[in-house]
Amino acid sequence: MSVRDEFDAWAADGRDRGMEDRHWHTAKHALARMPVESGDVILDLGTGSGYALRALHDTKDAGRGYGLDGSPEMAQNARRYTDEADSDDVGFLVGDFDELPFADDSVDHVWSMEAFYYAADPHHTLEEIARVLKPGGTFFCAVNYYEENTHSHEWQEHIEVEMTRWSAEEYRTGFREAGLHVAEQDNISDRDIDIPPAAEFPTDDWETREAMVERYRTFGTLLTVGVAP
Amino acid sequence: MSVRDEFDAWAADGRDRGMEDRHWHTAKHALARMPVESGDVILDLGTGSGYALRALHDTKDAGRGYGLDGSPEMAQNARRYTDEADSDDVGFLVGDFDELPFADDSVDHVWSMEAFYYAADPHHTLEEIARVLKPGGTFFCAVNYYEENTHSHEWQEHIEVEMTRWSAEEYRTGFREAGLHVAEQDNISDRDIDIPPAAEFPTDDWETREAMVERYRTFGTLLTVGVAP
Amino acid sequence: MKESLMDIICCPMDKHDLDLEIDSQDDEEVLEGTLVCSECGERYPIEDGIPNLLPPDMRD
Amino acid sequence: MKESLMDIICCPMDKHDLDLEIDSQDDEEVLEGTLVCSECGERYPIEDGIPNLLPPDMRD
Ligand SMILES: Nc1ncnc2c1ncn2[C@@H]1O[C@H](CSCC[C@H](N)C(=O)O)[C@@H](O)[C@H]1O
Ligand SMILES: Nc1ncnc2c1ncn2[C@@H]1O[C@H](CSCC[C@H](N)C(=O)O)[C@@H](O)[C@H]1O
Repeated sequence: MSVRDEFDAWAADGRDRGMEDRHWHTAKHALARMPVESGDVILDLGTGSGYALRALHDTKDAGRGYGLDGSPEMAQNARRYTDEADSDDVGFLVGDFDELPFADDSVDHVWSMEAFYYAADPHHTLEEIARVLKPGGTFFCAVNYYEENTHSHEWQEHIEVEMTRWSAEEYRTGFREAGLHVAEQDNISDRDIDIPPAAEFPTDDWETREAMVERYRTFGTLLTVGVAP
Repeated sequence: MSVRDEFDAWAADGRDRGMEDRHWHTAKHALARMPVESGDVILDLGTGSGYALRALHDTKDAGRGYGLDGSPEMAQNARRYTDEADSDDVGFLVGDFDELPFADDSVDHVWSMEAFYYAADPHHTLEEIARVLKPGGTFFCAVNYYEENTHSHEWQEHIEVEMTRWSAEEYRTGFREAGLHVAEQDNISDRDIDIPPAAEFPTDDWETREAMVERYRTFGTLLTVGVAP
Repeated sequence: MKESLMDIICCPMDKHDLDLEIDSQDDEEVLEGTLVCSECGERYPIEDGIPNLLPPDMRD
Repeated sequence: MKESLMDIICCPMDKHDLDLEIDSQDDEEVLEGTLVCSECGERYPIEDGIPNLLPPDMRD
């Protein structure tokens, strides 16, 4: 199945808002770290519901923010959720990670949450990101699906788009090969997720409380920050 | 009073270890984010007891680590705390932030915790850091004394060395003026400090519990990460 | 889409500038139209205010 | 100090290379000695294994 078919279906049944709710637990911490100055141009790769752009606009006075998504339904939803006040500066477009429709050195910061690993050719996507970033621009790449997070490994079984499962080190190496400096890497703990008391395990999703704690509190979201030289 | 006189006195009465204990609460989170690869050369500016270098050596297999301090007593103590196993790779030297005794492009990462603002000329110190960093090298600058943290303002009264109190934005601007890209900025919450129940306030140090919460949990440590182009 | 987007978008294939053909717009935005690559001539649709800049072989 | 430090240190004043004069050492480290700037001739002491590379006017 194509990215478009898969994620148009997700958008149609409301999973865009569900992801926003869950991803916000850790995305908010990563977004807060971005060195965005007033007026900066932001690109959100795999924007989903578009929440990251609205947050950067509201909290950091980002200038123009563009959300790219391979699913037209996602982009339509994101546009609808963006109210008049924000829509002056926040826009959405349909496109693919592999061939970014942005000019060289045109973007101050690139954000991507739980989306990068769907790229058909992630090394090429990193080169594209390095190309569109201005010198000194950052790429904040946040993922929950990665090698060290063993609890995420089975996710591939539930989705037909092929996913890339890099380790933290492979992210650093991949960034550097594409010409980005690596500025930081971190596991951002999800402290907002509700973890039931031990007596309630096993739950539908978790065998043991320890496993759930490891998934959310210890592994959380892997953030890698790259900087264009 | 000179940096040397002031901090030799601190080292002599054991305040180096006291700072290590308190600063570790937030320093450990910032250190964990550093993109250190096996064998990297690390410079710790204002090393105090030297704990940061020992931690990077133990956890990230850093290569050689050098702790610079303006106080000979601090450097002596740091050397003594560093046991045989580490001392192969961790060394200390006496020097000043304003005139770094390191060659151009010789260091992979610079770390500094609660020390940068003692620089007599912080802008020049940033230029020196940009000079000694290899391309792509990072400067992790962590401070508890800064403009937004109003609870820290009075600290200058207790110390005769002049302190620079920049805001978060002044840190970003200062880094950029010195030729460093700014990759991230964050307030790292101190979640380890023990905050007594409301009934115990006022304490010796804190009028209200709210003020103490704001100081440690909300403001915490300001981390600014710069990258050499 | 806002016309200001034209400053930074380009043809996904050859990264050349795009020309904008407007079919309908309101006060704020282009609602329907076409983006045409000034180099390769490839045409990218704008539908319901959203430009579709997928590479042509991924479009349908 | 380890001799390997010589790879990266320099004179704090003019950033030129330093020459190492050893007065005492053990298997691992130089314990007492002097670092001499190859350009300006400024002399920096090594005491108890720790080089003092403060600019000369801050040394005492
Ligand atoms: N190759 C590709 N090109 C463009 N978008 C893609 C893509 N592969 C996946 N996506 C998009 O990436 C999104 C992943 S879901 C994550 C959505 C959002 N960032 C959030 O945090 O909730 C989906 O909307 C999907 O359509
Ligand atoms: N101008 C300067 N040059 C070099 N070292 C300096 C300096 N000004 C202050 N220092 C050193 O910076 C240290 C600040 S205290 C912080 C120590 C340690 N980083 C920690 O986190 O606990 C002291 O050891 C002091 O001697």
